[in-house]
Amino acid sequence: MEAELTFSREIGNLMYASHGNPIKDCLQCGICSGTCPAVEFMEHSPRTLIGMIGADLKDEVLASNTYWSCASCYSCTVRCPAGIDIADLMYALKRYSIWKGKHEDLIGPAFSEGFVKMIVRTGRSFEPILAPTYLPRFKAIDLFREAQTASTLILKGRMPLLPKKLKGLKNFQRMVKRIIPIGEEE
Amino acid sequence: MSEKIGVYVCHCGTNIAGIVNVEEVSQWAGSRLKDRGVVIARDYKFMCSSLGQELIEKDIKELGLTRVVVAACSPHLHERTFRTACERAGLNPYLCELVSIREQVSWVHTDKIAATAKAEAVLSGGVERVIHNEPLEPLKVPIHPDSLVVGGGIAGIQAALELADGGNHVYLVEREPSIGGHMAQFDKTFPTLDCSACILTPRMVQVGNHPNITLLTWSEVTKVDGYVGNFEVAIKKKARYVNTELCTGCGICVEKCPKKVVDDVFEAGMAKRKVIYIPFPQAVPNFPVLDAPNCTFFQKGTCKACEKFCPTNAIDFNQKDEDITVKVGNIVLATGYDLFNPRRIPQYGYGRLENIFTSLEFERLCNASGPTGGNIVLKDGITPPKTVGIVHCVGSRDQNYNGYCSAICCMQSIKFAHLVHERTGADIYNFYIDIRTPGKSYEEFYQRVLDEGTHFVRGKVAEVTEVARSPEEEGKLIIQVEDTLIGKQRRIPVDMVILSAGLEPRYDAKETGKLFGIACSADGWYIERHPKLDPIATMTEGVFIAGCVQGPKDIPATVAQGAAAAARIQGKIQQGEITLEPIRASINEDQCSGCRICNDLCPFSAILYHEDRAVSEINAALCQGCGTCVAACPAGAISGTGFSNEQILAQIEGLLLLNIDQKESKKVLA
Amino acid sequence: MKQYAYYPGCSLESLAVSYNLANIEVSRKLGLELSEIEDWNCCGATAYFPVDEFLAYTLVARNLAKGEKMGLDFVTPCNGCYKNAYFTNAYLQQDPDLAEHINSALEEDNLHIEGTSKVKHLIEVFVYDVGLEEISKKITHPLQGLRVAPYYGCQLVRPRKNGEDVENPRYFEDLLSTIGAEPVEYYSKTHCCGGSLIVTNRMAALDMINKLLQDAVKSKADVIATTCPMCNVNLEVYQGYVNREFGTDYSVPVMYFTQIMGLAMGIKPNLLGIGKELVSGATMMSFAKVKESG
Amino acid sequence: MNNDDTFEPVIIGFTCNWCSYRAADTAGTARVKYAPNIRLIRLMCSGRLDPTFVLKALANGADGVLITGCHPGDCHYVEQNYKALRRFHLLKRVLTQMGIEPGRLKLVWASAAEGAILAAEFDKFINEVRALGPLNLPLQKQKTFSTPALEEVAA
Repeated sequence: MEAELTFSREIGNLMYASHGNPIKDCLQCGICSGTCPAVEFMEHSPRTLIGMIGADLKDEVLASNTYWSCASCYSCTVRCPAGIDIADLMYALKRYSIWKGKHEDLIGPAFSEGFVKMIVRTGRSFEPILAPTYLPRFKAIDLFREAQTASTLILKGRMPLLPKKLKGLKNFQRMVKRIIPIGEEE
Repeated sequence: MSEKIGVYVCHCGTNIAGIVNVEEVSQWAGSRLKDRGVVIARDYKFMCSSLGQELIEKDIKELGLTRVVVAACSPHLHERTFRTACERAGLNPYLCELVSIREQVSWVHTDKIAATAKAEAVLSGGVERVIHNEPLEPLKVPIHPDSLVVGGGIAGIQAALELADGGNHVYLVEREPSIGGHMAQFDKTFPTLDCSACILTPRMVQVGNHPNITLLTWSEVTKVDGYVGNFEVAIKKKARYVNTELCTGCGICVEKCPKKVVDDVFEAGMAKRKVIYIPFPQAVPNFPVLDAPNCTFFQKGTCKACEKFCPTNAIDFNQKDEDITVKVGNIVLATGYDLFNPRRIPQYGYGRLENIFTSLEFERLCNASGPTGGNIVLKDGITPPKTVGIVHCVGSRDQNYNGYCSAICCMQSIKFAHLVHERTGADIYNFYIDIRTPGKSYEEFYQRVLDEGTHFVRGKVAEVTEVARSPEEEGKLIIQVEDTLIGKQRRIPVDMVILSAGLEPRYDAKETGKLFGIACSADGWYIERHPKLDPIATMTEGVFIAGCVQGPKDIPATVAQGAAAAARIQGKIQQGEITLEPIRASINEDQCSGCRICNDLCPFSAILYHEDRAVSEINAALCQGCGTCVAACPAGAISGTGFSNEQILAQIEGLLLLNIDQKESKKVLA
Repeated sequence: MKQYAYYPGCSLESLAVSYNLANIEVSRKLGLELSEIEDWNCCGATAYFPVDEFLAYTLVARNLAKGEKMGLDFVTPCNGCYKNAYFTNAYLQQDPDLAEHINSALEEDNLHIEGTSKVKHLIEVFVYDVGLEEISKKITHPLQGLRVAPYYGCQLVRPRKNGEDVENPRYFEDLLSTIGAEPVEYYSKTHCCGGSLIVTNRMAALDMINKLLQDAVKSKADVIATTCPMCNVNLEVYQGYVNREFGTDYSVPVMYFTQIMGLAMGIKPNLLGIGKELVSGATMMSFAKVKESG
Repeated sequence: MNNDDTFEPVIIGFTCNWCSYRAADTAGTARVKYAPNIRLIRLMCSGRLDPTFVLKALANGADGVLITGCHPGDCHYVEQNYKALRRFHLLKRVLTQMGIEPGRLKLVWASAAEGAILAAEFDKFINEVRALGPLNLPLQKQKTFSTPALEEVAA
């Protein structure tokens, strides 16, 4: 007897290390929200979001900015009385939303994708390459400040102008492709 | 000579007959198992009915059956019924086997053919097994009329009084200097709010004066030998350094003692006591005890103030611990609980920030006989709080600490809210996950406190901090929490925080359990014989548990268990002797090689080793019949009555239908 | 000379070059050799998991595998890298299926991982492997009177590894007292600095930084000591942003714990990369100087 | 993956009188259904399990043996189920040496309350053994009527 695929199951399947996370054990006690340093910037508190997942409100959950506002500081995870790794849950939701292409509006997804693409290209992270993935979404004034900061950092010798590449880059990229088919544009 | 076996297959109305073709089964047994000794096989609507039982009795008398197998429900239900029936007909009850074709066949299977086949196999297993059954006599052991109660809290007090009033002698052992337990520390009791001490102390005094009670305070059980009806218990009476024969309890020694130390037992660390002290005014017995490790005389060899001023020369610095042994028939374990230590939750600030109290500390704080004379004030000793936060579920319902619910914290916290309201008129916030008030007039009490205007905020407190983020938070304790009912993050500044810490098994519960041969659950509470039908007995005959040792519970439930345990023991004492199921292991000395492998295997130390003859022997009354030693004995010298190798091996053959023609068995197996 | 497989992480080649210098200098003084893993790759920080869980493990595993090959404990000075490495290593150890899956990818790079090597943060190496005892012997210029706010950050202490105190750890304080400095008690020492949000949710991040600086200042700290390049950059580079945003006037120097240790060991500031910061460390350097002249 | 579809394994289950046997009862009372391939033997405790019982069962035609007992820490005889655990691991090795798939032996903890769980474990194990196919031991070929049990009665 195959139970139908609820949203919480879908998400559960996206959490390998935390064995699907015991989301259903949530007591709705709210210690996660009370602990969260970013909660004021979330449309729904972590507790509410877990409740919504349980209620199978898939679209509302995915539309929420909550999981993209998670700083993955794991404060909630260590305090959850039900042993739910909430930070990991937020990661799972991020994955899900990237796959479903939700949230063109936010910087988060673009940043993550850009980041990974960069890694696949060079094997190292390197701000100057990374910047274009998110800067376009900045307001003009912010852009200006970014540039300012960058130049001072360069002067301080804290921002090299050339990216480092891996020596074994080819192997590295083949390795990555074994896991996911991104970085084909190489 | 071969056995004459009677087989009886029960329809249990349609419960069995609905799925299993009972007629076929009985016919099959009659024909296929004939050469295994089955002389008669019947099926009947209700074997357990008096008519059904008479059927068996008649056959035993007329056909001279030597063995009986009944295929019906679970042996846990009717084994005794049919065994008594056999007994009435003059057949040793242990020559009757009951095999379950209801719980384990008709109720769990749907395919009639397969179910019938399995029923036949199960029956054949029973037949093979019963052939090897031996006539057994139930063991009878005399019951010593005296009893031991361990723990002088309200559970132990209740048990002791019930037994003593019943005219039996009781030894009540308490490791603290006075009886009374946690209840003596409380101020009011929920939901009736009667003063804890006022209802407890009369009982304590009764215990003190009762002719049938030997009160052994400042004492601990060190060794338990023997078995139900005949325990031999070694008790260490710790040196009091006060000769209780001479002491009048006048208290001058306490007065004169120049040294004070923090009292972290009775006053929960909220006040100091002298080094020679009487734990609290109403203590029973009312003799002081000298705390040697802290005593100046024991440290420096001078002082002796207490001795100098004692009018009756009762102080005795040379007193030594004394070991005594008592014989008892039954034991009640009522050793209570420990309070969860909130230091384990650093984010709640306990021990780091001022004015954060545990539930027990608060009980002392608002207790008229407590450090502040019952004034609810901040640590400075004068200022009453304007706002108080009460945090529920501290250390309970939390996988990081204790997963279980401590049962009493909700009511306790609501009680605190009322007391604070009554005495200070402060603003009160209760922070809860769920409110649990399952008791007589508990919910009404909750309503009353709601009515008093206490705020109930649904949310598990994230942290308690002194770091202000706004002017109105300055100098306060800030409780950070999500108000889950309105979905808002709140920072609530308060003057005082009370942490309703959960209940935990005693730190040494495991060792104590070992001492008495009883086991702890994963949570650490003692395991009862049956969670619903026998919550006060344990798997060790003659050892009972009462109160919080069995799990968190409130005072009424605790008292009820104390009384229940006493009643159970009373009954046993009345019988004078008790009969034990003769399922026991025994060692054939000729086969025993004296390897002693079995010795350490036995959790009830029922196996003793005779150095002289280099053989081991099993004490039938101590043995609980688990059979581990039987399975382990390399020489096969140990046999278990009721579960012998022969019986089990034969049953295996029966179940696999080795006992009948192969072609046939194939058909049945398929 | 005890050896470690050293994984600096990307930032130590750019934003946190000084951290790298300090780490190597101080380790040498303590008789440790940090032999850098050759041709390591980025561990993905917090940006891989949102894309693919297994990819994240694989990229971390590549570095771990190289470390395993060297037969040395894996040590990193970055909280993010540390958390990724520690748990990936643990998962691979516990879960043969995962290990198999990951190894099938590692084959492409002729690597294989068992998950057998130990993963440590540099500060743990100092406090537990070397020991405060040993460190104190190397202190030539104790930083008397220097009030340091130890900042653990998130991923150094969380998630919980094995029952350690994640709410109120003490070892950083102990280390600071050992080098003669004065660790200050302040509320937010393990609170999040919002590092992973600074790009994606700037306001949230700045708010967290603000709270943190607020507490540090309130506790009269001369300097904040960090154990992570991300935290450091966040607290230092973005201090100006916070001031602009909240009208505050913070100018708290933020230093790497190894830089501060280095000063106490009498290592020349420039060797420790001091001088590259945007918020001048002058106030705290005064303490170090006093010592050097006296 | 079962090569012979008509094959129905026969499984002997050893149960503890205090937990798993009662769990089986619970399953009955709750009318939880499971395959009829398993036949239970009641012991007082999983600690009573003599390794020869398992070997005997397999030698006499059982295709699999299930050992059940109280959860660790819950043993009604304090700690005897740990001994069962030890013997289980030992038996696994013995079976492997004898060339019998160790998968034919399984250990399951079940408290008296876990009827449904135990039933599910029954089905799971039955399917596992079904997948392994019939156990054909040389000893099994010459099954005879004369077992110790018989001789005694004859005598």
